[in-house]
Amino acid sequence: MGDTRKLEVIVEYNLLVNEEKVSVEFDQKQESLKAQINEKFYDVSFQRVSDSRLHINVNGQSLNVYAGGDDTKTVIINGRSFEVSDADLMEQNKSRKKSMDKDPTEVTPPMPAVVISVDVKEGDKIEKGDAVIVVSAMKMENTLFAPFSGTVTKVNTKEGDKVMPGDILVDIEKSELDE
Amino acid sequence: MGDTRKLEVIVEYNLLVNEEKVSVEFDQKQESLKAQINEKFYDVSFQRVSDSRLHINVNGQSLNVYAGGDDTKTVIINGRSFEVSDADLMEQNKSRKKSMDKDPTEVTPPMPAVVISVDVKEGDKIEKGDAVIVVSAMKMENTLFAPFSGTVTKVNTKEGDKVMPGDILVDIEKSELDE
Amino acid sequence: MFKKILIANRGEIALRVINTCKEMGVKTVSVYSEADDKAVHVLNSDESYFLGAPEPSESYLNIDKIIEAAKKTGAEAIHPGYGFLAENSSFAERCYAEGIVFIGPPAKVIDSMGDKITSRKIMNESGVPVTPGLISAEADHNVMKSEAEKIGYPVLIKATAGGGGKGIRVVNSEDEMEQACTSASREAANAFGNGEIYLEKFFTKARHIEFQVLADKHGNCIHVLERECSIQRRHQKIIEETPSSVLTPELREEMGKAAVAAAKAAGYINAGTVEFLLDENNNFYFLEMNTRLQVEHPVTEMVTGIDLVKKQLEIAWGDKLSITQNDVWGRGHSIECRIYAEDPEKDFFPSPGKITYLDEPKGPGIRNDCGVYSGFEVPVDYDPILSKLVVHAETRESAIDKMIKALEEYVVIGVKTPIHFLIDVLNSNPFIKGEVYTNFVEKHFSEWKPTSTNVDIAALAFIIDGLTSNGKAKTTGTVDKQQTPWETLGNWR
Amino acid sequence: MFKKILIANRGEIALRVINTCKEMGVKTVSVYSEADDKAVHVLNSDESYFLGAPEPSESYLNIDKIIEAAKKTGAEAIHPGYGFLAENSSFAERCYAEGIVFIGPPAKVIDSMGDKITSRKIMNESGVPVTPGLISAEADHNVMKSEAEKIGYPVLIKATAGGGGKGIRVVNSEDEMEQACTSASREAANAFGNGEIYLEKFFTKARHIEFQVLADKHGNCIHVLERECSIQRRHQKIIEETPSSVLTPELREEMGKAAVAAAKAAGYINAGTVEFLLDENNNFYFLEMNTRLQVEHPVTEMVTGIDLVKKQLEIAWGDKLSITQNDVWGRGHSIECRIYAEDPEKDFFPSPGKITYLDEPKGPGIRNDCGVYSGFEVPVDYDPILSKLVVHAETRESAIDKMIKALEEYVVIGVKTPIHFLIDVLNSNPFIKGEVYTNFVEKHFSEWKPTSTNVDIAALAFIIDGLTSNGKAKTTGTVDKQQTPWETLGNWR
Repeated sequence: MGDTRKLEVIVEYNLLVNEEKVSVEFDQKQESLKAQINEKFYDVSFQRVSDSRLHINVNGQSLNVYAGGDDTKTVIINGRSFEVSDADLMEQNKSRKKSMDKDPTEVTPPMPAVVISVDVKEGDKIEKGDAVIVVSAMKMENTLFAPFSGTVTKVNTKEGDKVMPGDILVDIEKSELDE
Repeated sequence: MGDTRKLEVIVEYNLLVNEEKVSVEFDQKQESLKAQINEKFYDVSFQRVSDSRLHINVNGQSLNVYAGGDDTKTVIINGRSFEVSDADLMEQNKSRKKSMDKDPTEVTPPMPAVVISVDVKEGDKIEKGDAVIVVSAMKMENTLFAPFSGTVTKVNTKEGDKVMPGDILVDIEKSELDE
Repeated sequence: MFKKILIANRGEIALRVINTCKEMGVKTVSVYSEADDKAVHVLNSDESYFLGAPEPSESYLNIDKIIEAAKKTGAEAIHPGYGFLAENSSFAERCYAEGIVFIGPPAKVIDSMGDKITSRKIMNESGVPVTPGLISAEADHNVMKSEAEKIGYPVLIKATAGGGGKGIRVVNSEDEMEQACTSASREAANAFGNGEIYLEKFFTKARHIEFQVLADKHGNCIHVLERECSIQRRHQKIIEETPSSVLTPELREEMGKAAVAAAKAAGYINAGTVEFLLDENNNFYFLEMNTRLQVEHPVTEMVTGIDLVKKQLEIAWGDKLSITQNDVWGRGHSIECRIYAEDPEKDFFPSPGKITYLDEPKGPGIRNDCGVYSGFEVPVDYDPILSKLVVHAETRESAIDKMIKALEEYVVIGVKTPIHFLIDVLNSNPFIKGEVYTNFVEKHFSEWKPTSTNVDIAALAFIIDGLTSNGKAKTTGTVDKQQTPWETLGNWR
Repeated sequence: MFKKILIANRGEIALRVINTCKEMGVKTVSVYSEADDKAVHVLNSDESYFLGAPEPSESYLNIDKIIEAAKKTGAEAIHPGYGFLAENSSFAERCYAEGIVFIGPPAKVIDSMGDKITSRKIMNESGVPVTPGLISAEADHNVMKSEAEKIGYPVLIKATAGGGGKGIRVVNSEDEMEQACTSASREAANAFGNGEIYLEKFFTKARHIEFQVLADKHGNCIHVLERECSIQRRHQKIIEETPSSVLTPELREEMGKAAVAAAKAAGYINAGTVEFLLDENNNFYFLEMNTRLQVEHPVTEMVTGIDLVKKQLEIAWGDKLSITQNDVWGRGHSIECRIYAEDPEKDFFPSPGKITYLDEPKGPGIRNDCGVYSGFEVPVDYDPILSKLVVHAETRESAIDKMIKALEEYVVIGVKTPIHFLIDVLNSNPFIKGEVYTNFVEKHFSEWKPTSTNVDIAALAFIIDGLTSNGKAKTTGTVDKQQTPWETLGNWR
């Protein structure tokens, strides 16, 4: 079995599977491939069944896998869902996203939602953790809190507005104390 | 209601629905149209649900219709299937097909099939109606008969062959008598 | 029988009603909001009527518009489904005033049962045991606190109106009381238009067991067995089953009789549900009565062979119940899992979006009451239920196996679902042993994370999907055998 | 229980077995031919094993290859489904010799029951009435003719082997005899590898009623009620139901006892079916015994709640039957329609091809045992069954309504199907009245043509599909509102 376990044309992928790093080395031959992940070897054959469905055979076991999405794909195997992306590709795009990732201090809804109540107005002084806005999605309420203490400089929304993740609903100027 | 029943921009289609001629005059406005077929008026609104599925509302009645195919489409409404084509378009293409349509005298299978037995050989004299070839599709036998009397000039198939509609399985030279 | 009815609801439950109507030869009228012009209920009814903007107040909660829709389309009756106007007595009243049959109980019954306080009183008087707690609504936090002191923490703050897990808070100690009352009251006001709340004992280890009842206009009332609905998250049921694994035939009979007594005491007509808490010592307490078709009604249909929607229509039409208590018996075991658009890793937070791919499980004994399809955009405006997956098998053990298989074959791409979580629950020892209490999720699954099996396979699938994606957009893709990794991979070395 | 079994079949029945195996925790091995590398049984089993070319002799009928597959994959048992090797005693024998469990009766029982002549003799001897006709195979047309003269025309020429409507011819008069014998014999030889034929009385107005039986290895044998299978075309069942509308409880008991007696006389083990003809005077005659799972087994499962495949595995494993005759009772009514790839306008001629679009009916009480999917190419090499649509409802009337609704929602594009025809049959007076005899299709539907309702709508749909086809290839199309007819129509004036 030794020889069959040597990969000939090696392609390497660094993937993120549910935030876990997975490095895959593999060698493709038409509708099959041999791969190595960490210390494990995989003999895989595959065929596409439809746009979202693949039928694969991994070390003799037959599996239906479903994949959808663009850069980050949702992969579903036996009812279990994985978010998979190409870590190297993500690395390249990271700089763009940095500003957002770095500063988790905005008042923005975690999902598309409707504004139920705005509990602050321009000029209000607020403490970190104060309730600022209540949004509702699919009938479930979610309170957005002040990420730091400061003064409300602008309210960008009103009751009944539909809002999206990334929308900054309230601008807050940090108070000196907090820094 | 008089006014609403006047079509403004009239487009006319001559269709074949299950071999029945249907002339449609209509006037489209975005996602709705008004149509006249014979003496009947139709107020129709519609939206596409998926590649093969439309949801239409005809004179207030809501219907799911499914359509697939290219020139001749299969249209399915409430479990009932219709073959629909554009009669004018078909007319244009007719000349091409004429030779085939005009001469329904070939030994060809009605559907993709496998040859079970060849009951004639080159040089055989045969009578109109003689069994010439037996084909089988999905385990059902179908005997192909001689379309006229004559002499077998060539057998183009053998037992076990997969054959398609249009394949001429046996060439027959018409006998003088028959003409 | 009615010639035409209107369904004042949307999604899976509207489709459920349409299905039975089609079989009965009853024409259906759907109503819909702007967000729902391609929703399943619109696509499958005989007619549909546009209500307005997505906001419930402009559409599914708008009584005037719905009555107008019924009048314009000539619908003789209205089926309210569950949620929205199903337990709104003004709506039932209005239907009556307009000469339209409301497929449900009389308005005054909705009122008395919808108000948890009134219903607690009625049950008390007719000898049905109720949970310890207040018998009147209370706005004063201090009264709440002293009552809680009396019966002991933890307690539940509950909206007197509504249901569906909204307007409910568990309070573990005095200092949590004030915020809980405020937030429960506001949520209730938003959801039901009524912010009144009260307090009752919170049982940390109890089962939620409910009985389906059917009552006609001629004084006949029967129960149609129980449902075990203890597995809840955020006070909303997610797994239901029947029969309950702890009900002996004697206890079933006793509780069934109590359920019928409760329905009779309430003057109930049509299909309803009497909810009980069953404590560890097999004492049961009346919790509330739901005056409508229940989300989880399919499990009852699976084991009894009775079409509950058909019964609703027959009762509303004025028919006598065609079955007696003796005709009701269960066969086998049925389980329902609710498939929501939600993220089980993030406290089941809703996850609206477009369903880009959907593959429903199929096979003998599998039923999926589904309100969405591939390509449907799940609106942000309504409850996030996608479907109810239901199985029926000879035994509880087989039903669990069948449900796990069905969940494993259920594919939803585009929104998050709790499918993975549900598989783990069904596979868990406490569930298999039937040790299901209302604190089940908190106790056994509060720290739930997806298992990491098949991570390698997921990585391989990602790669293979990329390698073969040229084949996409054909109905069935085929792999281009000419391709080499060099041509197809964007990121090799 | 077995850890792993092989399924020596394809399509819907292989998937049916896989479904039960998954629920039982039994691993499955599929076998497949070149034509089936994307067939449902391959996609859904735990492992699959390639057999060879599409021709059945190279694949699903190739005993050596199938045994090899079982050995290489470590399968302990083989489920044969129906058709192919299901009633091949050499195959059962070979399994036994190789130490593999054949999930079915012993080889000698297959032999005696598979040979219609031997089975007629056995039943005769054990007091089960058989149809008038020959008790031995006959190759001489003249003997056939004289026997036909004796019992009177019409008669049936029947292959002594096989089933499924193959190798059967009705002979109405002497001059048809010769061709009928030749063609029946050849068809039988091709289908079953045995061209022997015999003759029996053809009842022009009779019902085909069969009883499901279950027998374990410990001498226990029960029947699991009847199926009414009179609606046939080309001697193959297309609509089956249970219960039969003509069986009184007394007649059911009498025929059930005869079925059990027949199974016992045959030394039967596992699931089997005893077929009877029931004439107009309620006399019944043994027709044949099918020594395998029946195509129409789902209707029995729907009304009895019993998983017959599970029972087959349990019996093959050596378990005692877990139920007695008293545990068997039906609830409600179930109907099955077979959906073939065939053209009902052209004498049900097969219509292979690629399924370009498939939408299966769904809803409470609807089961579709389906062997195809959107994008699947239906092979020309095998039986043209696509799926078996099954419904279950409280009464026969409701079941008919449910089936009509389900058929109306069943969409298949790419191959012809009898869906339209089936709707018309279910809507017909003789069917509704239960006047179903084996000549039903000939008598009432021989001149069937599609109805012309909705022709105008079909024309409009054709036009609208063209107008909106720009929206295709998106998951949900939207209409481009900029378009005018001038831009989108190829043929206006």
